[in-house]
Amino acid sequence: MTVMEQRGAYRPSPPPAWQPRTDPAPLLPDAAPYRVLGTEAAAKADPELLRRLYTQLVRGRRYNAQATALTKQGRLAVYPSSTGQEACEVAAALALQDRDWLFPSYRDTLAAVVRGVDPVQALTLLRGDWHTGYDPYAHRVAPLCTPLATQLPHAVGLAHAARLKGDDVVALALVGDGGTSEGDFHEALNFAAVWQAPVVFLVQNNGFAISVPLAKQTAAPSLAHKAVGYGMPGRLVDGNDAAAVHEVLADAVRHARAGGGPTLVEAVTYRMEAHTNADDDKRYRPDSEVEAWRDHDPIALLERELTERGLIDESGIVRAREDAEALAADLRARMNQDPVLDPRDLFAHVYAEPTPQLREQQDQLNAELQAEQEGTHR
Amino acid sequence: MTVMEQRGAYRPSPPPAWQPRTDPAPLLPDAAPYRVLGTEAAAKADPELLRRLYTQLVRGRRYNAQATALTKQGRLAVYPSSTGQEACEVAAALALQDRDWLFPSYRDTLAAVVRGVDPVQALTLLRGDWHTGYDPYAHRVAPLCTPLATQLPHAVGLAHAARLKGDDVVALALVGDGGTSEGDFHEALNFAAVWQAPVVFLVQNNGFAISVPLAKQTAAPSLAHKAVGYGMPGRLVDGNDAAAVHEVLADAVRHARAGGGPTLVEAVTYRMEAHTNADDDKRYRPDSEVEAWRDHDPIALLERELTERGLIDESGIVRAREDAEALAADLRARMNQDPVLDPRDLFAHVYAEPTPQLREQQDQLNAELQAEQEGTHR
Amino acid sequence: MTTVAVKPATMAQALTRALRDAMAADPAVHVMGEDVGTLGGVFRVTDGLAKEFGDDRCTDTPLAEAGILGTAVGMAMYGLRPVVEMQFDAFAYPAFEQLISHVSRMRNRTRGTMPLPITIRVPYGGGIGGVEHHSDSSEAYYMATPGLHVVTPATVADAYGLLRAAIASDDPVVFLEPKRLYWSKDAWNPDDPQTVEPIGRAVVRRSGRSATLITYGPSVPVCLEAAEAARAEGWDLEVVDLRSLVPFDDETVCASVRRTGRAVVVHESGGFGGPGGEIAARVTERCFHHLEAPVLRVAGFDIPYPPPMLEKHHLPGVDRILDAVARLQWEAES
Amino acid sequence: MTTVAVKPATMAQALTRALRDAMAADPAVHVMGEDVGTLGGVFRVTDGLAKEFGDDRCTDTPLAEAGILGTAVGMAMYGLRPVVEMQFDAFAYPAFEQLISHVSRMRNRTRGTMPLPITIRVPYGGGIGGVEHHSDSSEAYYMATPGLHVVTPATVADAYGLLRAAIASDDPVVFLEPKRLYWSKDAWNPDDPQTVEPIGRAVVRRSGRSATLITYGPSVPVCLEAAEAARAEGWDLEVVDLRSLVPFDDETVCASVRRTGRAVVVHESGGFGGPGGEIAARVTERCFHHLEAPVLRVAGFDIPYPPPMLEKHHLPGVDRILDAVARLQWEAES
Ligand SMILES: Cc1ncc(C[n+]2csc(CCOP(=O)(O)OP(=O)(O)O)c2C)c(N)n1
Ligand SMILES: Cc1ncc(C[n+]2csc(CCOP(=O)(O)OP(=O)(O)O)c2C)c(N)n1
Ligand SMILES: [Mg+2]
Ligand SMILES: [Mg+2]
Repeated sequence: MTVMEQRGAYRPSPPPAWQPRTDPAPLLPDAAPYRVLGTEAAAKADPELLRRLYTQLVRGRRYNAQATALTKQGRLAVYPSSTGQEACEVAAALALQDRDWLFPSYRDTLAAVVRGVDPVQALTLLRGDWHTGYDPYAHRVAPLCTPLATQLPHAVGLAHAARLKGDDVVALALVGDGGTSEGDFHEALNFAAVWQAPVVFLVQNNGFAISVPLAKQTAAPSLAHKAVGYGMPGRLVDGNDAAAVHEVLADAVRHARAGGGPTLVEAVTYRMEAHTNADDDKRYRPDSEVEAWRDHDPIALLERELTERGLIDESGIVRAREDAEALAADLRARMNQDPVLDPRDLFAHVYAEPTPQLREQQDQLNAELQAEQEGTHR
Repeated sequence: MTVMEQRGAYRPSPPPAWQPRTDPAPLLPDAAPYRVLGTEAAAKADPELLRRLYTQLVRGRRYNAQATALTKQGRLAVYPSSTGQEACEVAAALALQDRDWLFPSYRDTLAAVVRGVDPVQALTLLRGDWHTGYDPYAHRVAPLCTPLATQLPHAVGLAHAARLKGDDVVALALVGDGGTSEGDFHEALNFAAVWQAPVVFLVQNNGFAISVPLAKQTAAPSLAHKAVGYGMPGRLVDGNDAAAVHEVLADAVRHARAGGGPTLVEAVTYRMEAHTNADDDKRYRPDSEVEAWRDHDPIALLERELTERGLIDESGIVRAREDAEALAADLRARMNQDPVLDPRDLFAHVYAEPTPQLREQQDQLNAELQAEQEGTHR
Repeated sequence: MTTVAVKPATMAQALTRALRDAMAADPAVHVMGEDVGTLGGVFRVTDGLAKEFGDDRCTDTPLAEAGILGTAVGMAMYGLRPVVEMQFDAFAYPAFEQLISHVSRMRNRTRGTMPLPITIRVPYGGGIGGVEHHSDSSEAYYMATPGLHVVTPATVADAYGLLRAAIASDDPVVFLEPKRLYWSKDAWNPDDPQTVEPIGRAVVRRSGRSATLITYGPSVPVCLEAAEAARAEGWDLEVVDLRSLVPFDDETVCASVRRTGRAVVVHESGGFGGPGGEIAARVTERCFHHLEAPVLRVAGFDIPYPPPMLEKHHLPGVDRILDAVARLQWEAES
Repeated sequence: MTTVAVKPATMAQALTRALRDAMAADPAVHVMGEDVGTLGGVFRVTDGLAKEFGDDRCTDTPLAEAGILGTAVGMAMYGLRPVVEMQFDAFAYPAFEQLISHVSRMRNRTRGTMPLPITIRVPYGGGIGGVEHHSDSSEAYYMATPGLHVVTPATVADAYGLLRAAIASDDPVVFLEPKRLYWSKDAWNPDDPQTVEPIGRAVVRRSGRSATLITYGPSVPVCLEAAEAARAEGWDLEVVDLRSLVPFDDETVCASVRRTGRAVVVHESGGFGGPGGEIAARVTERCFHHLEAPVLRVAGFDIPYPPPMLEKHHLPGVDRILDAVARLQWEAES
């Protein structure tokens, strides 16, 4: 059976014998975001998983704070914080198996870190010494992607390739609410559904694309409603409920792994900080809106659940914080060292072998650098 | 009220106070394509309209045959026939008011002709003497568009501009099933819905994008199901039922005119000829499939209805055919004349004023042409 | 009689002023793009316009560059004069099909009946410490697309004047804004701003006799600095600011090169396939017998734009320009 | 011992054979694009591949060029070697963001750990009577994008050889197929096909002493014809077929120009901002003192590609080439 002969493909037959191949009903998202914490579903959640999520959320929050602090100290060129969105970042990383792939955007360094990428390497792009600081194959994390939504077709292609090779690999791709407006979002989801590729799309709907609120981005009932137009299931989840996001993503990953094809997940969350340290969010949203979301903080939500159910005690909370502090201290210490740069790297990786032209240019730069060192330059 | 403050815009509010702004249910298409002919709905159809549709379908079929014949005689560089799709072409043109705009693709010369464009001018692109043969403002028909789906944002922009100016203008844009896979389709529909622009999108789902069947193009329950993902209504209609297509489009146009925003209409039809005269459809579809669709021919469907209900008699049918022959004869006669070309046109319209560089190049060409005329060229 | 104060202003301020004056002068002018409304743009160039003219005249669009330019095409078809902002150079790439296949061709396609007076503002170039995709010099793509005008200011006054001229033009204009000059200041009189018309005239920014530096946009100040530094080595350099890459001002450029007999083209964009090749070739075609040396090029390397910590090695600086001037075969001088 | 027949074959056939051999040799090679499967491509270049290798090795994709190239990026990340077909030159534009921002940069971005061995086949150029958007020469865009190789064959043998080399390359290669040469025939031995490696070597197609025509792809046969015609006027023209625009073979080109002292660059692409500027500039930089005349360019006009009935006026033909040769300042000759 080729990938084309699978379920879900939409074949026309002449009216009046019209028969849609796919029943749209199961593809439509629920009317309200799915929640676990504070609901009956929480009782069924694995306590070990909840504790793991909690530890990572606390680490993640601290990581965000530390990275933002590093921008103030001039140690990072820019930082797009995921403060407030840690539940999505953490759950995305934990929903995957080791052999799976994660496709992060520029805002998702935290997900990469949770997946095992060294935080210093995850931040290399944003520090500015190179475009990617880690080997994507080491932890199966694609390079952080800046051009919005362009990473989504990559995830589809990789998942498709893995499947063609017979490998058990799922790709999870992250994108923002703003990114869903790009043509690449559309094309990626369509390819994924037609190919029934094992890929999961997680839209972190944090309410804004820089200054532009969701109301100017889409008129859809929800972003998850876009799924039916591709013939894949759409799921809507409370993006601040780490247990819910994890469950929905884990389900989608399982579904993809079993050959069921792609899923679109919209996680409703909120960007608590400005777009990046360079942004001034006072220009486009009232403090009161930000404040309202504090009541729905992902860490507080999970901590409340864990505490109420006696799954964590004060010492557990302290341990999580200490662990987070250790991460921050290590990050601070290492980011405070100047990276060692070699300008000759500029030419080394443009092609497998530098072209004759690049070799000439490298010679020119070498000569300039030598002259500079010897003080003989102009 | 600015366009942004209208209904349909999707605003996030923090969970748990989740409230989708739009109810998805009314946006979803029916499970089967809407039909009028041969159903009870036909009784409500305006007989005058049905007769008008019929005359135009017959003309359209003849026009298609004539244009195809012209390719064989070398009078057209290429012709993408709309044979089998005349109901969509005709209904699209007739559903609009004079002040409205039509945005055709390369296959939609017939819709342009029905709207009033001189057939010779409509075919200029395909004959090859210029890229557009008619003044788009004369009949409010945008130039035939070849890069797939790229005309859709134009339609949105024009409709939006008209609305901002307070003009009562609706834009109707045509696109194929293949074209729905392009990013521009997605971006156009999203802009239209966010801006609540008075625009109607008609997808002629003719089963193929050149050789690629719909099953390789999408896994969606129907193309009309894409609408909900933008927050606009999706309608599914039998594209060979001219009365049904006209009704659905006229409804959508009315809805748009009244400020209700855009609609996506999928018309299920079938391309009876090869993609163009240069294509060989034997390579990718069995004759039997084409034959099966002959039973659902748009002209036969309407003719049956008109005849059964006594709305047309033999002389009416003959008159329609004579009218069609007259069109064909005129087209043939005029297309058999060589167009008068002026090579200096190459430079005349690149900019409002030719740049100094273009003036130099024009001089060069002039000199060459003169030398050629005088026999003094190399 | 009131005396008008000539005060220092930034290029960003002059651009804002140009947009505002154009919008006030013509209700057909509409500004659109990502974050151009409430936020005033990530570089604040559209600051205050939504407030002054309303959201329908200065519109935050959905996040989709092809959609932005594509809808602008439709708006222009209906008689508006859209001014589109692409947030950064590299984020204009998704709009290339609309740009190449429609914006640049609609007038020609329709024998002049459907002109598209669209201005496409593209912040471009490096030197601002931007991370990947925030520092591209994409002018070669625009130059290779017939039907577009391509202009770029290097001074505060030109920023105003060229932007007004671009918006007033009945042709599509790609308006390249040198990011690192946004906050450069010049004495400028906002109460007597001048438009720069017609589009297509270069200007001699500094007269000199030894050789001509042909440049534009972000490299103009660098060339002026190089010209100052060159005095120490006995070279008196002329600096030509092209201002318009399309149309190209052969007259001004060639007059200068014929005077000096030597030329170096300077730009940030990669050298191979970049603007400098065209410029050097056409100058050579026209001034061959006046040239004492081949026209040389000082450009960015032929590499993807480097990360911020390495960009200083990539950008053409004073030293690299002077090195090129030194290679202009002065021995041949009598 | 069997004697192998050297039979006439078309360029399209040689391309098909190259794809087939590459697919047979390496299971990582996947062909994908619009209509490449069942139909065999609109130019039939992929004819038979889906049948022989299955739909998963030769895949009809949904109709979306950015999606095609974007998914190919992901497939290459996973170790495949996608060969992507863009149906026509102008329909590659929607994929430009993926091309510029990812395909050309991924290796560099990841310091070499994530190369993208993707071949992008683009039928290009005019002269086939194609209606709007079917005859563009888009090579200037590719040349201006560091990280891509850009090659184009002019002969049947090179079509095979270069395509095999492109697919074998660990770098992304834009493989430009001159549409009007698809059905050109050469004697060619499909049973002993040669790859052309390394990518980046030009070839002298005709030796001559008077001047060098520097050209590539669809203009090579035109230049060879011009060279024949030139004999009547007493010029013995050398014709250099670049084959690879990136990397550029300065060595072969400059050796020729130093020998002849005169050069004309010939291509269909528009002149302004086109490949000829780069070529003329770099030849002049390197051969200045060998030049008796400026390097001239014969190119398409700086206009959108004309409708079929007018294309003959646009395309550089023999006369226009000879006119340019005549302007190479022969008076200066002793
Ligand atoms: C193609 C493209 N266009 C524009 C940008 C500039 N830009 C960076 S982030 C951003 C907003 C993204 O919003 P969203 O997708 O919601 O993600 P978030 O920042 O909220 O995580 C914009 C416009 C970009 N990176 N890529
Ligand atoms: C952007 C773009 N890519 C590719 C093509 C080449 N092409 C022309 S028609 C066509 C198939 C279109 O199919 P569909 O949208 O279903 O319209 P139909 O031809 O069936 O009317 C293709 C691939 C094109 N015109 N534009
Ligand atoms: Mg967001
Ligand atoms: Mg179709």
